[in-house]
Amino acid sequence: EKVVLRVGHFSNVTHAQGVIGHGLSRQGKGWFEARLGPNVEVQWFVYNAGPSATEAIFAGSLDLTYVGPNPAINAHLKSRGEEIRIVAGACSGGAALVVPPDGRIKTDADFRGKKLATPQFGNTQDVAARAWLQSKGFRVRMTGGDVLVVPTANADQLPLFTQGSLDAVWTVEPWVSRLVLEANGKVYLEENSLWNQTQGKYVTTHLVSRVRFLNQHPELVKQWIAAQVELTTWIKQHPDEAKKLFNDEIKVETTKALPAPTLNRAWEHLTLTDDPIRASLVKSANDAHRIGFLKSEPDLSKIYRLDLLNAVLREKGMPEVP
Amino acid sequence: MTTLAEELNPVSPEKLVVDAVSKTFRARRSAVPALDNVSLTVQEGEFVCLVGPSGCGKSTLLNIIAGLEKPDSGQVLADGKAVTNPGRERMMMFQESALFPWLDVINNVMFGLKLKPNLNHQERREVAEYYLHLVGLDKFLEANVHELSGGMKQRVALARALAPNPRVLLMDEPFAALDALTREQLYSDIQRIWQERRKTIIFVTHNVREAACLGDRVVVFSPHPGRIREQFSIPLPRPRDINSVEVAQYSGEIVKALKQYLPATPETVTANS
Amino acid sequence: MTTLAEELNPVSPEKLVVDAVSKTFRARRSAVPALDNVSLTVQEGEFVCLVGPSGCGKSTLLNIIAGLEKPDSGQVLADGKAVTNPGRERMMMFQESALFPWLDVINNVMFGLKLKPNLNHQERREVAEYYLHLVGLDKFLEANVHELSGGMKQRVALARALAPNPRVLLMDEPFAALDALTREQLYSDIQRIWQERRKTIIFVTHNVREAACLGDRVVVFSPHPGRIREQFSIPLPRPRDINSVEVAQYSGEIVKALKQYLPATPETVTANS
Amino acid sequence: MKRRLIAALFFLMLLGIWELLCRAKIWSPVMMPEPLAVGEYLWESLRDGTLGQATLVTLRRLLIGYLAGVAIGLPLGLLTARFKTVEDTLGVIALGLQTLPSVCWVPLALLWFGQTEMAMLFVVVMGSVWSVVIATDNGVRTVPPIYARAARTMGSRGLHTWLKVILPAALPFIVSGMKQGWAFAWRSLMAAEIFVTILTGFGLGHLLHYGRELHAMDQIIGIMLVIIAIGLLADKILFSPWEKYLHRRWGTD
Amino acid sequence: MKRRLIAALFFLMLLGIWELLCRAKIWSPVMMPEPLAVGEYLWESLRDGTLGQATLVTLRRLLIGYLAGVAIGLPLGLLTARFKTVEDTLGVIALGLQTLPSVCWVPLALLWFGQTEMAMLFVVVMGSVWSVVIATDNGVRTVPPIYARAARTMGSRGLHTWLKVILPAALPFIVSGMKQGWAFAWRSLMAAEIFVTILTGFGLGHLLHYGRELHAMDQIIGIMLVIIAIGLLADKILFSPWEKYLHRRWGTD
Ligand SMILES: Nc1ncnc2c1ncn2[C@@H]1O[C@H](COP(=O)(O)OP(=O)(O)OP(=O)(O)O)[C@@H](O)[C@H]1O
Ligand SMILES: Nc1ncnc2c1ncn2[C@@H]1O[C@H](COP(=O)(O)OP(=O)(O)OP(=O)(O)O)[C@@H](O)[C@H]1O
Ligand SMILES: [Mg+2]
Ligand SMILES: [Mg+2]
Repeated sequence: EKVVLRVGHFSNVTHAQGVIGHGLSRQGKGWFEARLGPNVEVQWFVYNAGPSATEAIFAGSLDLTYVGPNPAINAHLKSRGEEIRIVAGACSGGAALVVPPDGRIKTDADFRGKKLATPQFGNTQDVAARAWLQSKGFRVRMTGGDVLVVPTANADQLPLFTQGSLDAVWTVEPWVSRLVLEANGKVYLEENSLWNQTQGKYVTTHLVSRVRFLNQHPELVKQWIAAQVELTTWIKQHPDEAKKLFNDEIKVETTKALPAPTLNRAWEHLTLTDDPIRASLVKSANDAHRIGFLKSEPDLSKIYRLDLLNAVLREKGMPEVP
Repeated sequence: MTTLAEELNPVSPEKLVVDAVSKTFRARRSAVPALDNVSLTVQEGEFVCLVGPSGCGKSTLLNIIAGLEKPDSGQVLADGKAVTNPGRERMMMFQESALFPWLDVINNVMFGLKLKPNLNHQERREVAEYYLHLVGLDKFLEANVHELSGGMKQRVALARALAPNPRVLLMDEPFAALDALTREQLYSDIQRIWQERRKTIIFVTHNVREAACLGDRVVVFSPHPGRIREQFSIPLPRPRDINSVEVAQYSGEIVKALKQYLPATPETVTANS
Repeated sequence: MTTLAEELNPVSPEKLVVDAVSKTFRARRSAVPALDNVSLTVQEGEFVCLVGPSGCGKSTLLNIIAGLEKPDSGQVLADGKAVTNPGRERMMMFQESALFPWLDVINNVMFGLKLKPNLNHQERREVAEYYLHLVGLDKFLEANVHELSGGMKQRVALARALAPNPRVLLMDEPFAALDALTREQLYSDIQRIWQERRKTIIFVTHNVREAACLGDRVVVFSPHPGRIREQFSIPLPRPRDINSVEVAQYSGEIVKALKQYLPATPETVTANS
Repeated sequence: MKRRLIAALFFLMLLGIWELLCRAKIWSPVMMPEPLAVGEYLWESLRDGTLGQATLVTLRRLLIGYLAGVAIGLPLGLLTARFKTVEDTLGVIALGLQTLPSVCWVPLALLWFGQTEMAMLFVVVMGSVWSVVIATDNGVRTVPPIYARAARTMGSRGLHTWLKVILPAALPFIVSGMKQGWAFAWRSLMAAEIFVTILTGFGLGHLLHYGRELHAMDQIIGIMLVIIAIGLLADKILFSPWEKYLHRRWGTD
Repeated sequence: MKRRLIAALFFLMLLGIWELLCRAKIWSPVMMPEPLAVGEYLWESLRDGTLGQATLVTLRRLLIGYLAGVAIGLPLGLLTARFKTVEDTLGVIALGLQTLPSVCWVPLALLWFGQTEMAMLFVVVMGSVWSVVIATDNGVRTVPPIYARAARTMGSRGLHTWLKVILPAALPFIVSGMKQGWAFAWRSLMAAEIFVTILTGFGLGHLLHYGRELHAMDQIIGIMLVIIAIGLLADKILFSPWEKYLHRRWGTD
């Protein structure tokens, strides 16, 4: 009997493994399918935001998904640790704070009274932006404060930024590249400069699994992780082929491919990695708590289940993750 | 199975007995004594009119006879059996026509027939057509209720009440809302139909002249609480004309009797309105 | 400035002349000749009744006199001046009361007064109260329209028509929708008010007995097209009782005349409904 | 005839001015498409099937959800009218939820059902059901009691009275409640479709949304025209016949 | 008294069962919050001002947009009722746009006005104006002509007749149209707020949306309760007095 494996991802460079995997399935050359065997049917679903994906996990209509750290934390804590587990990393880096070229923001102090856009309320960049603003001495509330943080969908950010309605945008690739290349934005701050304790690395995308599915099919999840590790390696070795595969699939999913310069710049600012970079997640969670997104001290003791990943890495002779 | 012929035929003798019926309406604070120890016997085929001022319990008594309400004490016997529920043997007609606006004329008349077993659709329709012919509305079988005049509506209501062939017809001021001319036509219609179909009729009215014109017997009520005070026999030949001198004489007598019992509110009952 | 005293006083003599008025209603396909060469002279203070079957153009003539409609040919003179527009000197009363449901009784009566210059609010209110007293409704100044009975509504409408002190009152079957009892009270009211306030009244009705009871003169119309056929003088003393033998005699005469002109449809005009 | 002509002329002139303003670049194409572009878009998307399929998806959601809403709302309304206890409990809830824009259920529906068809149906049901409940309740309460009494004397009892007397007598109210429910359901479905991706099918709302994302003004205006057309047709097909029937029977209007 | 008691008991029981189901983990906290958590959320957000401010933002948008809608709709409705040419042109447009869910204007509004207050106002105006136009038109047409004739014989002319006779006579229709316009405006504003970030202020819809983003069920349910309360209050404050006045005057109901 066939097992159906339902997998989610976004149409986004930070989800490159998912996008490329989906594209290969679509072309009938399934990377994952080949490694999971004939008894597994992979169904791909495309989401445009973390909460929708975690909702689908809650509703039991999704088994594995690529998702950013804060939606994962949120979902884990709101379900009291009972619904999801992080089983692997996928991507690191790529976030930056971009300001308009007109010089309205030169120093940190210039942010007072300005509008800073983030992609989504409570998502990774939103938390990072608020935490950074607080560290600079600004008072930031959920819906107000010294700097107005306005969660704005990525697609809206670009025109608003171009019109000058936004004074700064904290977002992630490929949008950083688009802001820089299409709207002459200036990178005010690369987020990796804030991550000294992890050598500039911080998690952008995870692979997350539904707990019940994980308990029923641990072997299947392990096979998926193994396939992903191989895919990550392949992508790193064949960047040009990977970019083409990626862009073809993006065109199918969104009707528009990314312009080559944007894709190239974005690709450079990201690191695909299977390491979930645990230390950075803990800090993100603590930031979220400090800002007020999480009411209680986050308890992440159960969020990881990395034994499968480490087993895969061991088998392949690669270094295990903490 | 009843045949169509039987259905349209006169029925076996029968009578109504109202036996020491009392009824008080209790609201949160107040109690209105509507009927106090009312007894009345109606012969098979008799036409009895109840007159009395507003609020003397005429409608209440009619509802109790119909089985729509229960008396506090006493009982109503129809054919010797106690009345506890409404039934097809005793049909009621109301002041407003109570026709169903979502049905056309013929379906209104057929409503009660459809609840009668042992008749097929064709027979029901024939019965309905017969009664609509009886009230002179052959041409309006498919008309909508709102297209009828007030008098035509009450004619349809009469046909609807007659159609299930009840033994008793209870009529609660059926002509009160009509104009004088229409009313006069209906007086002769109802007399004709009563003679043709031999129904027992209890007819409630405010209008003493109407009562004298229609009834074999006129029963006079007084209010607070509702009591029967006097009864008049009207031995005039039929059909009677409401404008005739004899009817006027009887009605004069009845008005005189009525006025005895209600010195304070003479305008509630008029000899001729 | 008019003073309150002047406002309530009788006015100078005046008369109405309808001079060879014709009117045809043209629809897309058809043309209905409503009035054909109608001439009529009304003296100051006269009470003229127009009777005739439905559709003979009575309402049309009244509307033309009021200035609400224009004749095709001919003209109407009021005080020798041609009538082209409605005006306060000629008030109209309709079969339905046409009272404004969004205003209470006194404000309905004050509606026309508010359009009269030279009166302050206090004076307007006094005038309105005076006329509401005249029609016997002192107690209902603040009542809503829907709380009134049909007869009370027409009384308010009468007060509203009288309040701006018009010289001519045009009444289009004002009592047709009322019951007989209420109507009889209004007959005596209107006669009393007519005598007190000396208006010129043109009164349209179906009811010949009503016309004979109220009018100094009764004008008989025939339809298709509307024409004046005969005129009757009613020289009876006032107040007249509609049930009196004299009125009945005159009305009998008029009905006879009417029947001449409409052999086909006798039911449209009744001597006493 | 003459009136029609004037109206037709007016609309033609409107189109002309619009086209002119676009041609003269007074209206930028990102703010307003040319009328011809709208026509072209509609034609294209009709031909390649996008439009037809999206319309089908949307209408299926709407119809199923709406019928479910009516099927649930009618008996509930009868219950609230019949039993005081139901009136005091369910009736109160219905009154409250009736004022809640049903689009507010979207976040909950997504959490409960995920981005599935069920979520959409739930929102549509929530949009229609309360209007139907309240209208039915209201309609039944306004039925003159004399109808039921007349029916009782003719031998009608219990369920027969409800089905053959109370329900038809309340019909004018029920139909107008159903119409309101339809309007609310249609509005909330559009809202949900415009803003939420449903994995099981793209409806008209999604096309509208993508029109915005792509700054394709021709698509936005084109889809809005389609939505208007559907609204007008729904009225003509679903409610006009009922209303005409009721008007004729009851003699209202 | 007894009825109230039963109803109160029912609602308490409902809360009790809800709490129990949550405690017993039969309902997962990501699907349904505990009732106490909802209370806590409401209390907290009241205290820190989030709730108050969001309510103010939403209500300001709604009121300004709605009043503008009525102010535009009323005269337009009078015009369509008065002039055949306006009826054949503007009237037709109004009928079409009335069936268009006003949330469909959101994409256009965002493109035209950006994510600003104006976009929200535009959507709210579009939600309310057509209902008012159509109800006014309809109301004016149903005014019995005898009112205007009676007024004319009393010396009323032109504008005076319109203001003092036609308008008040049409009031029952206009008020019910205004009520419908309010319902549509309220619904479309909520839809727009839930799904679109407006740079100039966070409304209740945004809080609802963020509740979903954070999987904060307590916030979702809490805000829904607030929205219901506002809906009920608006009805009580804005429309009930009018309707009562009309019923008393006209003697309807
Ligand atoms: N359902 C009721 N609840 C309370 N009181 C009632 C009810 N029905 C009737 N009454 C009261 O009982 C008394 C008798 O009422 P009933 O309707 O029988 O009088 P009626 O003689 O028919 O009067 P009318 O001639 O006005 O119809 C009245 O005082 C009335 O107020
Ligand atoms: N506005 C109109 N358009 C077309 N025809 C009209 C109009 N008003 C009246 N008519 C026609 O003109 C004729 C006279 O109408 P009018 O209302 O004056 O009669 P009437 O004597 O007042 O009748 P009734 O006693 O029924 O009120 C009728 O045939 C009527 O159909
Ligand atoms: Mg009675
Ligand atoms: Mg007339």
